[in-house]
Amino acid sequence: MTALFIKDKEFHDFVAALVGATPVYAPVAKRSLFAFERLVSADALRLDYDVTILPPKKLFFPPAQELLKFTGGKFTASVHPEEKVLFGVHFYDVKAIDQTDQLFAEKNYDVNYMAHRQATTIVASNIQKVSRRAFFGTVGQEVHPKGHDAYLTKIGTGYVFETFTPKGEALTKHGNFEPATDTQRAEVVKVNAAVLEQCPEKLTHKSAEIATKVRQAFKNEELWRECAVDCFSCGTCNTVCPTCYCFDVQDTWNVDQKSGSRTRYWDACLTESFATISAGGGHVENFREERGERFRHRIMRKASYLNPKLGGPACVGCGRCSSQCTADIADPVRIINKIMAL
Amino acid sequence: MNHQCHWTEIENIFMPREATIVRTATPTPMEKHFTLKMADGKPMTFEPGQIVEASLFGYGEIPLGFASSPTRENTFDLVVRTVGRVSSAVNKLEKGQSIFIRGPLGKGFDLNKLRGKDVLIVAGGIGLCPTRSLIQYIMDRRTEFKRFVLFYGTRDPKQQLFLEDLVAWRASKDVEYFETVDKGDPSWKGNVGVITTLFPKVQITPETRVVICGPPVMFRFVIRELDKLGIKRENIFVDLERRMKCAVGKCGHCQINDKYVCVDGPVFAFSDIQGLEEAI
Amino acid sequence: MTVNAHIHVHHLTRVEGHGNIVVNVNNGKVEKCEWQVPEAPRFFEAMVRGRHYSEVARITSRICGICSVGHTLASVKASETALGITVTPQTIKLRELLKHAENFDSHVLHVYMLVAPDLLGAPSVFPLVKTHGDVVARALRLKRAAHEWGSLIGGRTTHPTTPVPGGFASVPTHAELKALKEKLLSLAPDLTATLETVLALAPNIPAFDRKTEYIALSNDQNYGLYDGVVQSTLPDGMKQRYPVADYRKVTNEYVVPQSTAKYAKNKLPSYAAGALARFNNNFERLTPEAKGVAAKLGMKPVCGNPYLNTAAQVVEIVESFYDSLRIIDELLTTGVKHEELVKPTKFATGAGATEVPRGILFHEYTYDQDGMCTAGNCIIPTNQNHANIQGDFDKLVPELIAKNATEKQMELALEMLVRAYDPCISCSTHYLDVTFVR
Amino acid sequence: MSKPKVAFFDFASCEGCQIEFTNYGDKAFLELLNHVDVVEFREAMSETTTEPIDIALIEGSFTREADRARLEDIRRRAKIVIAYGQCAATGGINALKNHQNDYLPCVYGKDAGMPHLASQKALPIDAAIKVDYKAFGCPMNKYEVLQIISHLVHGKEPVIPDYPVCVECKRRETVCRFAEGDHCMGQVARAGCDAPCPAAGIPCEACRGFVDHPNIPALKKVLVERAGFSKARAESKANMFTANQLELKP
Ligand SMILES: Cc1cc2nc3c(=O)[nH]c(=O)nc-3n(C[C@H](O)[C@H](O)[C@H](O)COP(=O)(O)OP(=O)(O)OC[C@H]3O[C@@H](n4cnc5c(N)ncnc54)[C@H](O)[C@@H]3O)c2cc1C
Ligand code: SF4
Ligand code: SF4
Ligand code: SF4
Repeated sequence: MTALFIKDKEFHDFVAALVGATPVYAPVAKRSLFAFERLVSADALRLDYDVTILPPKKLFFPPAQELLKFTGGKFTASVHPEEKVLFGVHFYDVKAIDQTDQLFAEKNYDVNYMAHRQATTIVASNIQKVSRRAFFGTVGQEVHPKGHDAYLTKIGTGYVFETFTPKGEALTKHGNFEPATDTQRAEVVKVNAAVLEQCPEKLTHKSAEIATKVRQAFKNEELWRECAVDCFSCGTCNTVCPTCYCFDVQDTWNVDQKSGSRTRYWDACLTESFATISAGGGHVENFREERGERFRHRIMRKASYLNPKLGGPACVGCGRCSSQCTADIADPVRIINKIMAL
Repeated sequence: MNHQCHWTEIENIFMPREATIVRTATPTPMEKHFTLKMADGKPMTFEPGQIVEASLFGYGEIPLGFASSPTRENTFDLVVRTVGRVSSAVNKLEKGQSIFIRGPLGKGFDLNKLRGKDVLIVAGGIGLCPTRSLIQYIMDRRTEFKRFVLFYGTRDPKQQLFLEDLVAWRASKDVEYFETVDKGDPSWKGNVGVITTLFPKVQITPETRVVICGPPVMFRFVIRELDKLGIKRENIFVDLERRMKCAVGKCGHCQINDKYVCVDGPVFAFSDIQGLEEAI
Repeated sequence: MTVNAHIHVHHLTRVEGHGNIVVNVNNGKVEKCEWQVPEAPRFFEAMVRGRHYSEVARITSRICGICSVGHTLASVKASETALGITVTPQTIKLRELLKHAENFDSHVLHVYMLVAPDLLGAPSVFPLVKTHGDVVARALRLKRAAHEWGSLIGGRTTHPTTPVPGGFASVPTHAELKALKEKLLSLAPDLTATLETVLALAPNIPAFDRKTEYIALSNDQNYGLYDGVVQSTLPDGMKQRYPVADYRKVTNEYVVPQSTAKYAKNKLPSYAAGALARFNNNFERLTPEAKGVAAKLGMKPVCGNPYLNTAAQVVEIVESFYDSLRIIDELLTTGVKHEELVKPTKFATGAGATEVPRGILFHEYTYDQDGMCTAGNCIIPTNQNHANIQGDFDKLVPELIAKNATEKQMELALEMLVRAYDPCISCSTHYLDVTFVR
Repeated sequence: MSKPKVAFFDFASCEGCQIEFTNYGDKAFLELLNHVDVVEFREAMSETTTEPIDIALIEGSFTREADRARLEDIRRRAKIVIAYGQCAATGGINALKNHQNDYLPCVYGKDAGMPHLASQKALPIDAAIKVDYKAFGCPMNKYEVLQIISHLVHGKEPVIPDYPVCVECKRRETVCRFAEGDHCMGQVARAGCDAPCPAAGIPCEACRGFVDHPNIPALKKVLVERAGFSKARAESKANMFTANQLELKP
């Protein structure tokens, strides 16, 4: 592991060289918001972003991912990863990637995700601007990000670039770096600690307490029904979540009606028919028929169900669901604090 | 990243294998019984109660339970009820055609917990398919188990599956077989009534291991009977059904609270799920 | 002389919307000769009332799926006039580019899929797949390209999404425009081939001539598809211009007892709108390339053969192609950027006009202080053409009788005439529905 | 099904959905013709048929009692009837007039009393005949319809989404209209269109109609509280393409 420094002026050249050498995905402006997109020029990079619409999971687990192609009874896998750099990821998103890494790899190893993940070098960056619904400062503090190959921190007149893996180290050849001084390294620690205090929203309790008490609130039907009165079952809170990864699988034929593909699409447990089965004879059974039941499932999954496995909650405090739920009812902080206050 | 292996070294869990249909039967107008063999000639090694994802390209993939015992050589059985897109397409297939299979998947019956014990199987409707796997197993290795009682209930006589098996079981000394229908017809001479009406017909000891498989409503009533008999919850095994897309613990559809039916089940000890509000 | 002919074409095929042709000739005497429109009425002007100005164009776009770009633009322009909005130069350029895409798209459809079968003696384009596979493939290729071109600027070609009062909700990127230019350039061989096909079929276009008035938008800068004032050209070449706000004085809609549709007239008993009307009005401002094609086709203003509307469409296909390349180059030099929508400065009444493939189209709306629409009026080109079609029928049928045409020939001649106008009857804003008793 | 016979029919509509069929491009369209026989399509062909049809695609609303007989004839001849486009599926934009009682004088003025103008409510095709499948949208999504036809060619039930447009909006990473200070109805609109409207920067007007159980009270609340609509505008907003559906679901 090394810590290097690069001046503002040369940082631009570094990014430009990177873009010239390999596909780079990074935060860029999208109308009034931001998105991770293929960087076409260093000028488009917006490290001053607050949060992107979608988390970087889309690069490993795209909204529509082809699993296989078929022609008649012959079929081939569709795993074609692209070697790339994912640049400028905030630490909460790295924590989320750590989770999906674990969940896609455990038990049945999912090459469709892992191939894209392994082809990616992740450069994290410090948070220059905190989004208006973020609460990463108070959620899952016991879990630390670990999946990134390098970490970039903006300080004063330049950036400190810390590398953690050979993949991260390899990037330094594209820029005019110098070793970081002790003062600069101290500054990095200060900058990254300070941002945790700046979140506009805060959980009132520690993750472990939350996990227990939220789980106990399962049977509080009234609470969940009330929470979900205005819920559209639109699944936005799922689809924009960096730790959600449910999917649907559909087969389609090409126009030749012989060949086609099997594709998985992002699905959302908040949508109405997510847990519906056909029982034959036109009968169906929906195991989570009520809006409140579906709403509850998400909160349980974020705050409690996965904690033993992940060592902390399955929520990283990005605030995407809070800000993107049009009914503004999805905010985990409000719901959890409400339960904790019961 | 905290995982060592490279993706290229690992088998792609979404790639099916081809299986050839060697025999078909049509027990009811709604169901079709397939006997299959892997096209590469390799045997299918599985445990009773495990499942496969069966697919037809262009139509999709569905979870199905094994309907035969691994003790039967080289082939395995699936019984498919015509329900929707995939099942209707599968049920149009005939001998010689192929079904694409991923599996075996999931956790089946823990045979070690049944061996040397009295066993009661309660099967309702199509629930007989996955339990047939276990029934065949017990019949094939009869000496490994003690008393063996089987309850089978259907809506009406026409719904009965595996008619040849039923004839054999009725005659067999290896199994104490009881059957019932919710609604009889003129030809039906047997018991009429829901499956719980079979309990008074036979003495079940508290040490019996019980397997339940059938529609969700059946569970609740059967469990109530078992409670009365003093059977411990850890000795009751249930086979659950939920929506499934991947059957490898990723897609999220089959979740019951924090459990994934496809990898943690579909067979569960009742004691493991009785605390789960969404289970039964 | 044709003695007896009874023609009743019910729901004429290969036109958009529903129209009937009824002709009765007894003993050489024309007893009935009518162009009827039985399209189900749909009442758009009523439906826009109480709607916010941002919704109006999305509703009136649905008047016609074939000219929905034109309806959207006419509607947006009318709203902008009513709301006191002046759009930016970039918006105007992009709208012109979008208008060209629609014109190109619709004309390709009409020439290849609706008219060509007549000229090739086929009942439809489907049998042509076997006999003239390359022509059909070319048509579909051109159609698809026009669809992609229109979609890039308008979001979609059927009921476009991006053109809204005040500008564009989103604009294409520099790279997308560059790719569009490449795409268009790649069409050049198909365009040449189109011209060859049409030239080869030109002899099959019937000869007919009737002196009538031609009305189209016109301006001094370009061919006037997107914007201009209303201009009339008489058979002798006399021109007169009127402001768009005075559209009612030009269209003079009136109801005639023997017709289902409202008629329109200006100086003569009827007038024509459409490609031929634009050609006759704006020939001088065609690009050199389009003028060259007109020369090849032997077309000069003022051309009085309505069957040649199809030829004028071919001229316009070329016009839209080359003028678009010019616009794209301009946009590539100036650069395209996302612009905030221009906000309303007042709430009043305003009219807007644009040329759609079938001719001049007027929309007019009134808004209240909350920006809600209180009244609307839409006058579509096909409406304006009905009287003219009837006028052509009245002249053509006796000519055909004199030529001793058979009933079949007469029917085909009349069908081809109606199709040449490319009537878009589904734009049923003002139709009456009458059952005719024979 | 071996090369099914497909026929197209149109009623009160803008015919934009038909036009969409011409936009597949040469390769896809000609390939499609290898798998279906188009036997009737008034706008594009003069041929007609009285033979049985495998798949009838009907565009447009049922707005005049006089059209019933034609629809019944189509139903008799067709194995599968698909109402395609929103006019046919729910009545679509045409239904906007259903809740106005002065639309005739508004459009026809003094001629409004003429008897032949009588037009009943704009209704979906299934108000007259049984419809097997609906392809929603104004216009319909041509790729979705291609998939529906493809599924039917293979005897497979088409997959038609019941989740809202927001799902597709998110998959495309579109900036939400609400984030731009605008409004939207994507939360209650049935997906399947790939959410082109918010992607283009304008609100979804639910041109595909509602999902099976739309949360309309929540929609009105959000339109008022977040988009700053008046109560009246929030009411009328929810019934632009969905006037018929709203009547059913107050
Ligand atoms: C563990 C398990 C074992 C099963 N064993 C058998 C068996 O041995 N024989 C048998 O006939 N059926 C069995 N089923 C049920 C069978 O999977 C469904 O009937 C089948 O998925 C319906 O799919 P379809 O495409 O025909 O219907 P559609 O209604 O078109 O279903 C569409 C999709 O929804 C999902 N889905 C719908 N219903 C179910 C369901 N009941 N269970 C799971 N997913 C569903 C599937 O992904 C399916 O592809 C089992 C289900 C589970 C979960
Ligand atoms: S909580 Fe909000 S974002 Fe989630 S499904 Fe409900 S309305 Fe949509
Ligand atoms: S723009 Fe509309 S459809 Fe898209 S996420 Fe927002 S509310 Fe949903
Ligand atoms: S986004 Fe909404 S309005 Fe646009 S096509 Fe889809 S359903 Fe229709």
